[in-house]
This record gives sequence, C-alpha cells and structure tokens, in this order.
Amino acid sequence: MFETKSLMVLIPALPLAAAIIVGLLGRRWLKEYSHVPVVLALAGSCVFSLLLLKDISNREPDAKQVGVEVTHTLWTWAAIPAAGVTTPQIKATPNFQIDITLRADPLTCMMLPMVTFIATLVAIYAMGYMHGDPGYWRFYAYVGLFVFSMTMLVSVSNFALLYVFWEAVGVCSYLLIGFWFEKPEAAAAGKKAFLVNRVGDFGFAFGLFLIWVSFGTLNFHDAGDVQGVLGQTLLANPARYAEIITGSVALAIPLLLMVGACGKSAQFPLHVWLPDAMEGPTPVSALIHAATMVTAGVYMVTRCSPLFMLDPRAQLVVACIGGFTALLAGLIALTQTDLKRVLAYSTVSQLGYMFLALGTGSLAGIVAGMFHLFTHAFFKALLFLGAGSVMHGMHHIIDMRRFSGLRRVMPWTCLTFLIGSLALAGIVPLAGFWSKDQVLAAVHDRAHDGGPFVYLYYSAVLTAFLTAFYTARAFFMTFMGPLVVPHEVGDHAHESPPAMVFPLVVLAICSIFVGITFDHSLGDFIVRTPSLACTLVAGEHGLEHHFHWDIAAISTVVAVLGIAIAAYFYLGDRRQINALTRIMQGVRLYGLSNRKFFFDEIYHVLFVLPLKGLAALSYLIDRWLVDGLVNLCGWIPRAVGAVLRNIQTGVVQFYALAMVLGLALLIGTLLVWKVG
Amino acid sequence: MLEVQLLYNYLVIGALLFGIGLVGLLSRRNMLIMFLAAEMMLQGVSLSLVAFGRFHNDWGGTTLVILILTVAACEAAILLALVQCLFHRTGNLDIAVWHDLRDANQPKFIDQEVPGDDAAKPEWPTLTPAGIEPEVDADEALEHRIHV
Amino acid sequence: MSLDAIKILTPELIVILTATLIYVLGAFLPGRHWGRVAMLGLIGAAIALYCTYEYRFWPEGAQAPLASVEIKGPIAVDLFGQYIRWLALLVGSLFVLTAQRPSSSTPAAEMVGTLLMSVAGTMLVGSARELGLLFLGLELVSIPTYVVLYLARGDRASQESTVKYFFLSILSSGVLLYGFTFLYGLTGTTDLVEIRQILLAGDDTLGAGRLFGRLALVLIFAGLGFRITAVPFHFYAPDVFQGTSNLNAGLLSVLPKIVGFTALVRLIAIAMPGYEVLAWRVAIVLAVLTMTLGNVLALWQDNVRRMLAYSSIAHAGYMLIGLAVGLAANMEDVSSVALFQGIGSTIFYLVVYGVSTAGVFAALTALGEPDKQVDLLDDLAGAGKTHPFVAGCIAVFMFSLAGLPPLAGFWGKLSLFFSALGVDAPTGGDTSDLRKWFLALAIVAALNAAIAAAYYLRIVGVMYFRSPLTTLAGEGGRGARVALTASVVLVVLMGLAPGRLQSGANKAAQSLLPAPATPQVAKLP
Amino acid sequence: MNDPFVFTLLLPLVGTMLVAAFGSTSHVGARITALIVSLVTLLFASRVTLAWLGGHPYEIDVPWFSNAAIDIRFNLGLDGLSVWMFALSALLTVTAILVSWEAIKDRAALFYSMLLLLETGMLGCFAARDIILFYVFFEFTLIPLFFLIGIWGSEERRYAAIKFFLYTLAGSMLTFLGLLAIVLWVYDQTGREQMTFSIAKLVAALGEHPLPLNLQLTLFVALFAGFAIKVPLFPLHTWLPLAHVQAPTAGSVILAGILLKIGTYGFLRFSLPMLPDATVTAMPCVLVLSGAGIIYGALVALAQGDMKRLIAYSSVSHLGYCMLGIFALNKLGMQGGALQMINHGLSTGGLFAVIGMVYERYHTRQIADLGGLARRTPMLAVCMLLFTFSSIGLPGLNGFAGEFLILTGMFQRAWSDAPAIYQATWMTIAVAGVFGVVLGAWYMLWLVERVFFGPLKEPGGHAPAPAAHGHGSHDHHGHAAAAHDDHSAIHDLNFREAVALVPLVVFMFWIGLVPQTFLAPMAPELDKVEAIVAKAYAKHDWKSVAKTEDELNHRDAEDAEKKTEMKIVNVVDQLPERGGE
Repeated sequence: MFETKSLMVLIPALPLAAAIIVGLLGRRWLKEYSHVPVVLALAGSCVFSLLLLKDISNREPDAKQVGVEVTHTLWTWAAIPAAGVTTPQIKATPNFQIDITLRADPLTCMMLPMVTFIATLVAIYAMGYMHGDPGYWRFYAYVGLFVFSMTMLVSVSNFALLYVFWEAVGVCSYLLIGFWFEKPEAAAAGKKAFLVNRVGDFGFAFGLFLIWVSFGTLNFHDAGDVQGVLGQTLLANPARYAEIITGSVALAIPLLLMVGACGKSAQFPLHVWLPDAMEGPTPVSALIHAATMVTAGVYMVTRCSPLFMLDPRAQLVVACIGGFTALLAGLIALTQTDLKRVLAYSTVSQLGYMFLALGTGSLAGIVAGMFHLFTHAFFKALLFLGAGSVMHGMHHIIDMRRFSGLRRVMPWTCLTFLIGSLALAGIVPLAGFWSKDQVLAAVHDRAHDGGPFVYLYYSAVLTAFLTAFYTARAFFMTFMGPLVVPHEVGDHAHESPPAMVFPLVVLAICSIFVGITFDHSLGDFIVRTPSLACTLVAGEHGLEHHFHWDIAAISTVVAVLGIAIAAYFYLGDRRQINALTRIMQGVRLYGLSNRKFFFDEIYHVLFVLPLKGLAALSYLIDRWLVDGLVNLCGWIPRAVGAVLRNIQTGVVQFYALAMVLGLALLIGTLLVWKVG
Repeated sequence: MLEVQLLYNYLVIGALLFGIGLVGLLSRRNMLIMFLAAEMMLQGVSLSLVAFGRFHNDWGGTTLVILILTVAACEAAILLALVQCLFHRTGNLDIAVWHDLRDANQPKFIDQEVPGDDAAKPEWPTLTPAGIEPEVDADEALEHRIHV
Repeated sequence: MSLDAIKILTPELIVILTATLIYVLGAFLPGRHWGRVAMLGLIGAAIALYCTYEYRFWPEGAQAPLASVEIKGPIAVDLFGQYIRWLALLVGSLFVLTAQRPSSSTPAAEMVGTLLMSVAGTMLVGSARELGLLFLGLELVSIPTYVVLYLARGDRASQESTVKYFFLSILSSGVLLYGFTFLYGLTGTTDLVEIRQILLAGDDTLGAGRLFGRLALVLIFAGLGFRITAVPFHFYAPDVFQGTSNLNAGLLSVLPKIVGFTALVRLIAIAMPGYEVLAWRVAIVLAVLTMTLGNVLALWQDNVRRMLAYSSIAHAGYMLIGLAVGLAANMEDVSSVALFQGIGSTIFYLVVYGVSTAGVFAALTALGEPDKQVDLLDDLAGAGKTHPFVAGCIAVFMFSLAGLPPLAGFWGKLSLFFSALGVDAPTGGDTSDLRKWFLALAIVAALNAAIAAAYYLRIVGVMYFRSPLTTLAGEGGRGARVALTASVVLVVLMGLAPGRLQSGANKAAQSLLPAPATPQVAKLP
Repeated sequence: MNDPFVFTLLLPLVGTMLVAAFGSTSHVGARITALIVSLVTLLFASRVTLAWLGGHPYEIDVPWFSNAAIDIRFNLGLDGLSVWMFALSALLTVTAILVSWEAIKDRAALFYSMLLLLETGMLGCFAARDIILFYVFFEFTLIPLFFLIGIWGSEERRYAAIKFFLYTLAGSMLTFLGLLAIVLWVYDQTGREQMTFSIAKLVAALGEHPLPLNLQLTLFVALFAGFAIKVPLFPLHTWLPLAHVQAPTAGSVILAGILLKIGTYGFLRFSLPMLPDATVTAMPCVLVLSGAGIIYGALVALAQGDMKRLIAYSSVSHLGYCMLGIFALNKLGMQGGALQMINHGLSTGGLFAVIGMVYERYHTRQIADLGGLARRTPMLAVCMLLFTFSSIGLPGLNGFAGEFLILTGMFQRAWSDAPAIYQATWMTIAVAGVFGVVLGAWYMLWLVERVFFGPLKEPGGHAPAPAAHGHGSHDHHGHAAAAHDDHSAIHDLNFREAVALVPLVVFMFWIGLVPQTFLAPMAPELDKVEAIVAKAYAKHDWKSVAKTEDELNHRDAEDAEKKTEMKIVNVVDQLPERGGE
C-alpha cells in the first residue's frame, strides 16, 4: 500500500525518529520505558523492508535495463560546478555533485529485512538483559541511531555517502562498545575500534578519490548525463570500464576498497578490534559485531563487484585475505577460555569465509558469499544472545572455566545454543551447512584450474573442521559436565526471563529453516542487482544451481569429525585435553594461540610506540628548535643593544669627542666620495 | 686675484683658530677653560665671516658676527652662574666629576693617576720608630688631581 | 626691518613681552599662579598669529598669496612658517599647562618665563628666512633650555644634566655657525632665498669648486644633528633626560626637534639646491643609524625618561626618512613635487610626535607630585588599577608612538613609508640604486617599528599587568591633567580623521618653494 | 546614515562606553550590558548578512583620507568570502561573553569593553573593502587581545601577551609594506591620476597590468610574512599554543574561532587574486609547509598533557588543512578551505568553551588530574563528544564536509594535473592529509577517554573507591559510594552554558547535513579568484623555477635586508588645489 519511494525513506527514518525521541526524552521521562519507541520503530521498518522486498521482487527488469533499481533523491548535499578533472577519458569537465539519493535494488532489499529483523529481536532481548541499567535510555538511543546508520549505509547510492555512513556506523559502535564508560577497558576498546576503523577508512578514502579522479563522479546510478560508476550505461557495455580505469589504477581501486572492507569487517591486518569490542553489552555484540556492521564490508565488495572483476589479481588478494583470516581466527578460537571471545573469533573466521567466496570472482562465489552472510547473521546472533543469557544467569561471568553443566539450569538457552552451534558447524539440515557448502563449491570450482585456489580450498576445509571443533568445545564446556556455578552467583542461577528466551527461540527456528528455504531463491533474487547482472560479472550464462554431492559429503564428515574429537576431549574427565594442553604449552603453540598470535603486542610495538615517541620528539623540537629560532630573532635586537650600551659612559668629554669624530667621519666621506 | 688669496689667508687662520678651540674644548677639564676654548672657536668663525664679508663687499657677515658676540656674552653669563653653583657642590671645577648620569651598566669613571714627576725618586720602605702615628699626606685623601 | 615686518612678528613679540612681564612681576609678587598668566600670553599670541595669517595688517600691495619674495627682510611668512608657528604655540601651551605646579624648589615665575622664551624662539625659527635670524632663533631656544634645566630640581642630577647640555650645545652651535660661514662665503648673502638663486645660477666666484658647499652642508648637518639627536650627536639626550624633571624632558624632546627639522628643511632642502646627491645619502645613513640605535638601546632602559629619550632618538630617525626622500626627490631634473611628499610627511610626523610626546610627559607629571616625580619604570607598576584614566592615556600615547592603526602614529608611519616606497628619481637618471636604497630604508624602518613596539608594550605591560609597588600620588596638578586630556583627544582625532592635517602638511611643504616655474639652470661645474 | 553596517560596527564601540559606565561598580552590571550589546550587534550582523544573501547588500563608501592624490575610503561591504566569517564573529562574541560569565570577577568592565573592541576589529576586518581600512582593523584586533591575555590570563600571561603581539606585529609590518607597494604599482600603471585603495579596483587593475614575476615574489613574501604568522602556518606557529594556554576562555574562543581565519582570509583576499604568478610559484612550498603542519600539529598534540595546549596544536593541524585546501588552487580545494575556516571556528570555539567550563569547575587543565567526568557532568560530556566528533571530521557534522572537499581537491590536484617534478611530493602531501585525519581521531578520542571516560577522578578530592574490576565482570548496577567532599557542588551544564553552546551545535549539524547552503554564497567570489589563479597556473612553466624553500621562508624576509629591484612610481601631489578640500 505504500509507494516504493516512500518505503525507501521510511525504513531509515523510523529508527532515526525513535533514536531522537529516546535521546531527548529518555533521561527524564521515558527512563525504563525508553525501549518502547525503539522496538516499535524497528518492527515497523522491518515490516516496511519486507514490503519493499515484495515490491522490488515482482518488478520485471525490461530488456535494455541491467538489473532492477529504483533511485530516489532527497536533497543536494554539495554541488561545486565544473570542479574539473582533466583526464582524457572524461570529455566535459565534470562537476562535483553529491546528492542524498537512496536506491532500492535486490541486494539492498535482501540486507534491509535481515538487519531490521535481527535488530528488532535484539531490542526485545535487550529489554530483559539491560533491565535496571541507569543508561537504559542511552542504550536504546544508540541502538536506534545504529540501525538508522546501517539501513542508510545499505540503501545509499553514492560512494561519498557510503563513506559517510561507513563512519557513522563506526561511531555508533564506538558509543555502544564504550557504553559502560566507567570501565577503562570499555573506553579503551571503543577508542581502539574507532581508530582501527579509521585506518580502514584511510584506504577507503583513497579508493574514493581514485574513483572521483577516474570516473569524474561518485554516484552509483546515472544522474542526468553523468554516468554513474555502477550506472546502467557503464554496466550495459562493461568494455568501457577497461577503457576508463587501466593498468595499476584498475588494481589500486579494488585493493583500496578492500582495505576499507578489512577495517570494517575485521579482516586479517585490521581484525584486532573485534575481540576487544566484546567489552560492550552482549546485545550490542550480537547486533553489531555479529550480524550487521561487520557485514558492511562484504556488502560493499559485492556492490562494487564489477570493479573487482577488472583485475584477477585483486580477486586473488581478496580470497587470500579471506582464507588466511578464516584459518587464523579458527586457530585462535581453539584456546580461548572466554565464551564471547570464542564467538568473536568465529565471526572473524566466518567473515573470512565470505571474503574467500567473493574472492573466487565467479557469480556463484559472490552469491555463495552473500548467502553465507545471510545465514551467518541468524545463527551467530543466536549464539551471542545465548552467551548473553548465560552471562545474565552467571552474574556477568563468561569465563568458561568457572562454570559447566548449565543444561540443567538453563534448558532453553542450552537447546537454542545447541541448534546455533550445529548450524555454525554446518550440520546437514541447518542453515550453516547449505551456505558453507555453496562457498566450498565455489572455491572448488575455481580450484579446477590449479593455482593458489587449491591451497585455499584445503585451508577452507581445515577451517570448517576447526569451526566444528571449537563450537562443540564451547558447548560442551558450558553446558555439559557436572553443574558448577561460580561462587558469586550463589544458588540463584536461573533461566533467563521470557523476554530473552523468545528471541532465542525465534532465531533458533530461523537457523533451522533459513538455509533450506533460501538456498536457491536468494541467489536468483540477488542476481537481478544491476552490479551483479552485468555481463562482466555474470558472464554469459548467469547463475545455475547444482548441488555438489561430493563437497556436501566432505564438509559433513569434517564437521562430525570435529564434534566427535571435541566430545572425546571435553566430555568426561578432561585428562586427555589437559595433557594435550601441557604438551602444546611445552612447544609454545598453546600460548601462541591463546595470546591471539601476539597481534596486539606487535601493533603496539610497530605503530603505537613509534608514533608516541615521534610525538614526544616533535614536541621537544617545537619547544626548542622552532621556538628557539623565533626567540633568537627576538634576541638579536637586545644583543646589539647590549653591545651599544657601552658608548653611554656619562663623561661629557667622551660625548664631545664622539661628536667631533662623527663630524670628522662625515667630512672625510665628502672629501673621498667626490659625489654630486 | 689678490682678493681671493687674501681671503684664503684669513680662512686658514680662521680654521686654525676653530681647530685650536675645538681641541681645547675636548682636552681641558676645567670648565672655565673649556668655555674659553669654545669662545675661541666662535672667534675663528667670526674671522672667517668678516673675511667673506670683505670679499663679497657685503655687510651680512659682520651683522652675523655681532649677533654671535651677543649670544656668546649671554652664554658666558649663564656659564659663570652655573659654574659657581657647581663649584659650590663639588669644590672643584673639574668636568669629569659629573658622570653620575650614565647607562645602567657602566662602571664609575676612575681618574687614573698620571705618574707625576715624583716617579723619579722611588720611596724605599723605611722603618718607622715604634709608637709614632704615621702622618697622613693631605693630598692623598683627595681622589682627584689638585692642579687641574 | 620695515614697520610691516614688525607687524608680522607680533605673535612672537607678544610671547616675549609676556615672558618679560612675568620675570619682572615675579620678582615682586610672590605666589605661584604665573602659569595662568603665561597661558594668557600664549592665547594672545595665537590671536595675533591668526590676525597676521589673515593679513589684516598687511600692506595693501601684498594681497598676493604668501609668496615670500616680495617681503624683504628676514621674515618668511609662507605657509610652512605659519605651520611651524602654530605647532610651536600648540606644543608650547601644552608645556605651559603642565608647568602649572612646579616643584617647591623652583621659582615659578622664572620657570614659566623661560618656557615662554623658548616657545618664542621656536616661532622665530619657523618664520626665519635669513641666517642671522635663524641663528638667533636657535639660540633663543637653547639658552632658555639651560636655565630651565637648572631650575628643574636643584639637586646634583639636574645640575649635571645642565652642564652636560651646556657644553655640548655650545660645541654644536659653534659647528653650525662655521657651516653658516661657508654658506655665506659661497653666496655672499645671508638671505636664504637669494642663496638659493645664486646657487642655482651657479657662478662660482670663489673658484673653490664644490668644496665649500659640501663643507657647509656637512657642518650644518652636524650642528643641527645635535638638536634633533641624530646618532653621532645624540649622546646628551639619555643623560640629560634622566637628570631633569618630566616637564623639561618633554620640552627637550619636542622643541629642539621642531627647531632642528625646520632649520634642516630651510637650509639644506631649500637653500642648497645643487648638493642633493650628497645630502640624501648623509640623511639616509643618519636615519638608519638613529632609528636602529634608538630602538635597540631603549630595550635595556629601566628609567622611564631614559627610555623615552631613546624613543625620541628613534623617532628622529623616522623623521629623517621624510627628509631623505625630500632631498633625493629634489634633484633638478625631477618634478619637484615629490619633495613635498617627503618633507610633507616629516612635518606631519612632527605634529603627531610632538603632541604624543607632550602628552606622555604631561601624564608622567600628572602621576608624580611636584617634589617626587615618576623616575623608574617600576614606579608606574599597577598604574592601570590605581589611576585608570591617566594610565589609559599613556597606553594610547604608547600605541600611537608604536604606530598602531587607529591612532595618529599609524598615519605618520603610513605617509613616511609611502614617501620612502614611492621615491622616484629623475626620470632620466638611473632609478635602480636610488630605489634599492629607499626600499632597504623602508624595510629597516618597518623592522624598527616592530622592535619599538617591544618597549612601548613593556611600559603598557608594567602599568596593566603588574600590581602596584609604590603608591603613585597623582597630584601633578590640574594643568597637567588638562594638557593630558587635550593631547589624547588630539591624538585620537588625528587618528580617526587624518585627512585635513596631512593635506595641510603637504601644502605647507609646497609653499616652501616659489612656483616651480623658476628657470632650471645647469648644475654647478 | 541609518545604514545597518554603521550600527553593526558602531554598536560595540558604544557598548564599550556603556560597559565602562555601568560596569564600574560591579561585574554583574558590566556583563549584562556587554551581553545586551553583543546580542543587538548579533541581530544587526545577521540582518546585514541576510540582506546580502537576499540579494540587496548594504554597503558604505565614504571618503576617509582622500585628497587629490590619495583616495582612502571608509568602504565597507560584504561578499562571498567574508559573509559567513562576519556572522560567525558576531555569534562567537556572544558565546565568549556567556562563557566568561562567572570566570571574570576583577576589572570586569575593562574585560567586557576589550571583548567588544575586539568584536569591532573583527567585524571591520571582514567587511573592509579598502586596503588601509582592512589593515587598520587587522592591527586593531591586536590591542584588545593583548590586554585580554595579559591581564586575565593564567601563569605566564605577560610573556605570552607580549610574544603574541610582537610576533604578529613584526609580520604585519612587512605585509603593510607589501600592500603599499601594490597600491603604488597600480597607481603607476594606471596613469597616475589618483591612488585607489579599494581591493576590487586593485584586483582589476592588476589583472590588466600584472607585476613582473620577481617583484611579485618579493611582495608575496612580504604578504606571506604577515598572513602566515596569523594563520599560523607550520614553522611560524609557536606563538599560538602559548597564547591559547595563557588566554582566558573568552580570549581563546575568539582567538581560535575568528582571529586565526584573518590569515587565511588575507591569503584569499590579497595574495591569490593580486599576485597569481607568485602564488603559483610558491605553491609547492606552501603545500609542503601545510602538509608538514598537519602531521606536525597532530603529533605534538598527541604528546600534550595540558588540554588547552592540545587543542591549540590541533588548530595548527586543522588550519594546515585550510591552507592545503586554499593552495590546492582548484575549485574543490578552495571551497573546502573556505568552508573549513567556518567549521574550525565552530568546533574549536566550542572545544575551548567546554574546556573553559571544566576549568571553571576544577581549576585545572591537566589531563592527568581529571578522569571520568562523564558521570559527574553528563551533559558537558555529550557536548565535548559532539565538538570532538566535529573537529575530527565525523561525517554528518561540519568537519567532514570541509575536510572531504579539501582532501578530494588536493588529491585531484596531485593526481591529475600536477607537474611531473612535483607529482610525487604532492601525492605524499595528500597521503599526509588523510593520515592527519587518523591522527586527529587518535589524540582527540584519547583526550576524551582520559578526561571524560574511565573511573571518576577529581583533583583534590580523593578518587572514589574504584568499582570492582574483575575481567569481564563489572558492577554496573549501583555505584561505589563516592566520597568526594568538596566536589559535590560541581553542577552539570547550566542554562547559561547551554545557551552559549547550542547555537554552535545547531550550525555544526546544519553545515554537516546541508553544506550546500553555505557553499553556494561563497561560490561566485571563490570562482573569480580561482579563475585568476588557474590562468596563472596554466601559463606557468614548472621546470625553470626551482624555488628553494628557505628563500620563501618568512624569517629571511624579516631579518635580511631585501635588495630586489622594484620599479615603483612616486606619489604625485597636484600642485594647485582644485576646489576646496
């Protein structure tokens, strides 16, 4: 009943309105009711997203248009006519025009419902979890702000605005991580997250500038006669891409965009901030650091897939980063004792999977990546919320060594956590299996013609095994074994209130059915996005689905093997695992994994200390050298004065003598000079 | 041609007078003598003026000379009053006494004793008979030279 | 001198008569209100000056514009003379006001009378057109200054300053007179305008070639250099200022400068046309030395009057710039108009400097008390709190002397820099080296202004930022306060509307030369 | 003459008298009068600005010091470059008065009159269309600030006031010579009728008869001396931290908010349009200096322990961006630079106001003494966060709009149309610019974290028992009983302080969300300047002129006797006076 353009505006507007209302009124009036406007707004925008999804899905792309897209311009952000980029490719001097334009195409329509649905569930969950916290209203204001920024990030149609909401989402995560600002670790973690994101944005900004200089515009869509970077005209004949950006620029733009994506989605070089982000409240971790914000990087790479297609080396780099991060995160997650840290590293690992899929460079790979993103959002949010309810029960203690056998105390959390773990491990009926299968299939197809993709395939399988192992380990250590409860909790360890259990159940159901229902339909829907529909990406024959029995078999075997070994070690009396740990500690491998491969320390030594040293040095220079020079200039007149002071001896005859000498000098010059 | 030659003679003498006056003003330390030297400079000027007047057959020069004389008389009057007051304060006519007004960091002007004629006969140290108070030479007390 | 010449001199006569009246009556009638009588005298002189300026007593024939040629006799009643006489009266009245409450030891009548005498001397120099009268005017300024210096405070320091000033002054007047002799010798006449014509005519009767002329030039520069405290002759200023009272220091820093620059302009710029090439080089060298030494040494001084002495030396340097430009631009084959811009700016600066300095010393007198005057910079500490109005005025004067925009000093510096940058040598001649000299001069002047701001700020800083050490009595007398307010109003007014004064100064400079239609005659061999 | 311009400028002057009259008794009278006067001036200033935006600008053009030869006019009028700075000056003065409401007790009348004098200077400076008038107001702003820093500053105020005054005066003396030389050159070229001082006529005249290059370079160095010190550009910035740390809050707000922009405004108004060839020749050098300034300012800010000094060095870095934008010499860069001038005014003005408020409460500026203030004063922490995000260029706020345009402009200059020999250096400068953004985020957030987040720590009162800190477990329900004795009186943001900050926040969001409303009015004027400079850039051959960095360095201009040939005509003063004066 709503017209498409008004839908597109309403989806981000509702959470913003709610955030402003709670922000202004929350402190004095709403207090404990400040969740009401936010939850309603999120639910509303979720319904609108579904309506938009239905509206876009039944639009048929006409012949000459590549894919389906609807753009709606709100107002002009900045317009500098003829800002002038003088490159041979661009004939007229383009003007620097940035308008606030929203777009709706299958890719956005897939992301919007996912984000809003999970956000609503998390908001409901947080009613229970954050109950009684003095900053209750502040939490919901930030959540509203975050969902607004995320929905805008996904539906904006200009690189500059993508950068804008890229950083806006970063700020919301800064505010939410540092929610309990009295805790110094939380404040430091918030700052760390923001700075690492900023480093990522450093690369992203340069990508932007290169695009502006090469294309003469930053718009995705075509605005008037200006051809958008991913506009219809360019996508119609992708050969012109090769003409516009050639050689090193073709490699530079995708890599720089990848740096931005790494910063946001916590990939290998810039992954250090995500585990520390666990300092924030758990609903935040569930919403932001599992389901929505971290996926922004994957969304952006998919959106710009035509740019990535230009240079195979770029795709390889993306794949390698993805594969390596997956493996690395998997290894670290093995020895983590903090349940949330385990889940954090599993998120980094699964994101690595998605980038690996995108890196294969085939349409099937991209679709697999997006599908894995879609399913991962659900079961990872479920796992985080499960961990949250454990913390809620265990008086905020999440160290797995302090408790075990909680299945008796929290049956519902245990059941839903089990479903989530199995989904993550990739057991057959559940969501994880189908999406991981598609990813492995894509990598397998690419591995046919040899080259590095073969090793990536093997590392992917190994990571699958590791994922299964550490998920099962986490589940067994928490819920299996004798009931041990940390002394602070005393005797009142309890199941979480219904407000927290309901989202768990809903997410569990989704984790079960999402995989099967959307296995093929999601792919067919996404392919109609303009950037994916163009021949450069889709190739001649588009997307065909065929189920790889062999890969499905391998992944299931590997998953079951992982769970079995975990069961062997962690069920029962754990003698073997303790022995194995001691061996590993002997050979220092255990420390390596537990201390997160010392990346934090490396970065501290490589970047933080040198810069602080340089800062101290430059302050010294400023105080002594630069200021010294200025004072020197100030000192010269005084020095000259000090010398000249001595002629004023006070004796009259000295003065008379000096006067006569001056006169003699004058007369001497006029005799010698003979001028005039 | 005689005229110009005659003029040059006068001018030379005038210049000499001026020079001597100037040197006198610089070297002597007695205020009265300094003033006299200044007057001598003016005399030199007057002589030159009269010579030029004579040469140009114009009375301008001589009128100027008369003006100079009157002004010199005024200055003489003022000087005498001034010197009388200064003598009243310091007891001698030495210009070098007046050097209190000087730049902050300048040392006091010490009047180096010019080695007088008595340097010829050195005073050997003589043993004074015990018990007699050595008599103090009056001149030693004054830190300035008596005959200025 | 014919009767009408005396008519022209009525203002001077009135001032001198008042002075004598005060002397005579002062001897008989005790009482200390001679200041008011002196003011009456000055006002009378002003009225007289106004009348003569309005030619009411003029002989009928002389209705022509103030071309001084027609009037024989030593008086040059051209606009330049009028300008200087008005300035003398203005500054004179400021000093007489400040002198309303002399210290207990000074005889009031004699003090004020002598003050009037020196004002009369300045007016005489302003209108002198003949060597004799010029010398008389110069001495009429110096001799009363000896007396005033001695009368100031009767203690050892004031006596020392008197004797120092006396001897160095007679030395410089001796040198000056020797310069006059050669000038007279060269031309055979003592009338400046005739000297100019003879030198322009250029028949060398003496056969001594350029020697006598250049000797005269240098000697006159030396003689008058003492008056305007140019560098090699500036030595007396700091010591004499330190020794004497604030009133005398003001007197010494303003009147001799007015007299010195008037004489320099009349003698060198006008009366010796052939010798510009040497003259402007000497003027530039003197200007640079004077500015730099004045500013640089002022940084070290702790005594207020010593610092202001060095500041007055520095300002003499700035005024020499105008003179140098006037001289450089006055070469025969250049349109002599540039001359006025140079000398015009000097005269304008003279007014600005005169009023500001008179104001500062009036303020210092106002802050002190007759028997214990303000000496050290620390005495002024905290004056901003204790005497806000007087301190405010001193701050205005300091910023004006530093040349900061909203005040008169800025326009003085503007016109000086303008003339320095805008100097244009003879169209034919090689302009490059002349240009280079004057550009360097402008830059040195700009740097000096920056250095000068340092010690002016120090005074303002001491007054406003520090807490008072000694209690400032502030009974310098109502007269000093009136003088202070008058000069601060003048400085601010000149700052806001400098237009009329600047064009007045330029026109005064123009009037120095009879219409440039004089025949351009070949240079002396 | 009911021209609102005259009212806008005269009001603060009248206000000074009023404040002196009312305020002599108690500081309450003084501050209320000052507030009323500044609000009325703000009203008039906005009326003038809106009139200009509405298309029918007000202007005054009255002869001030003009005779036959010289024509100095009292010529005021707004245009693209100066309209926003004019309005911002009036706004920030109100903020400054509100911020120093309780802070200033002794000699309040003198304080507020100096503040109003400063406002006249600023308003006049931006509205002046005549060179001498500009210079008069440019120097006039020095005196009030000298007193503000000198009398009401903190420990080293005397040294800071004198150093600030002398440093700026030395530079501006040379600028004065440069301006006079320009006027004389135009006078000579246009046939010597009357010497015009109006900026528009000079630019037009210089368009037809451009100065020879070496003369242009000398004048550029002279102008550079004055404006670069004011900006402050990298090597000449040492007066800024000293002046900022020692100045009272109101002084810092106005000094950072407006006075620094007179330098960049000077470049845009004088150096670029009048000396285009010299600007292009000096461009590589200035770009290197501003790039270095960005990184250097950020690094030194990182190493600071005093809050105000940190913000001062951050302004060095931010103004490095402005200069980078302006000297990128393309449309994007210049519009970004002009916009950044306003943004920096708002964000740094706000930052100094907040720090002033913290100082009012705790009487310390040392970061080490403070901690966790967000719990004690939450609203103040929110404002601090807002201003910090604006100053580190967070999108959605004003900082981002300016910085994005500047960096895009600089990249475009370095990438697509830079001469071969300079391409590498300009690329590194562009990289330095973007890296500066990261550094900016680091030291600003580190400041906010140490002062506003973390456990509550207040100077004097002992730090409250820290909440139990087990790993992962924390006590967020109740707060440890904080027994701080004398700090209970610390109140959060009161109404007056809120009123001082709210307008800044409103404008920050407005510029952030819709920068176009602020860019459009500036565009025509900037495009004219850009056209002149672009023409000079086009015909400039890069290989011949190898400009050494130190030759351009301002300090040489200040010390060395400059011996460059300069052909300037003398001032002809018509002999007979036509008509009465």
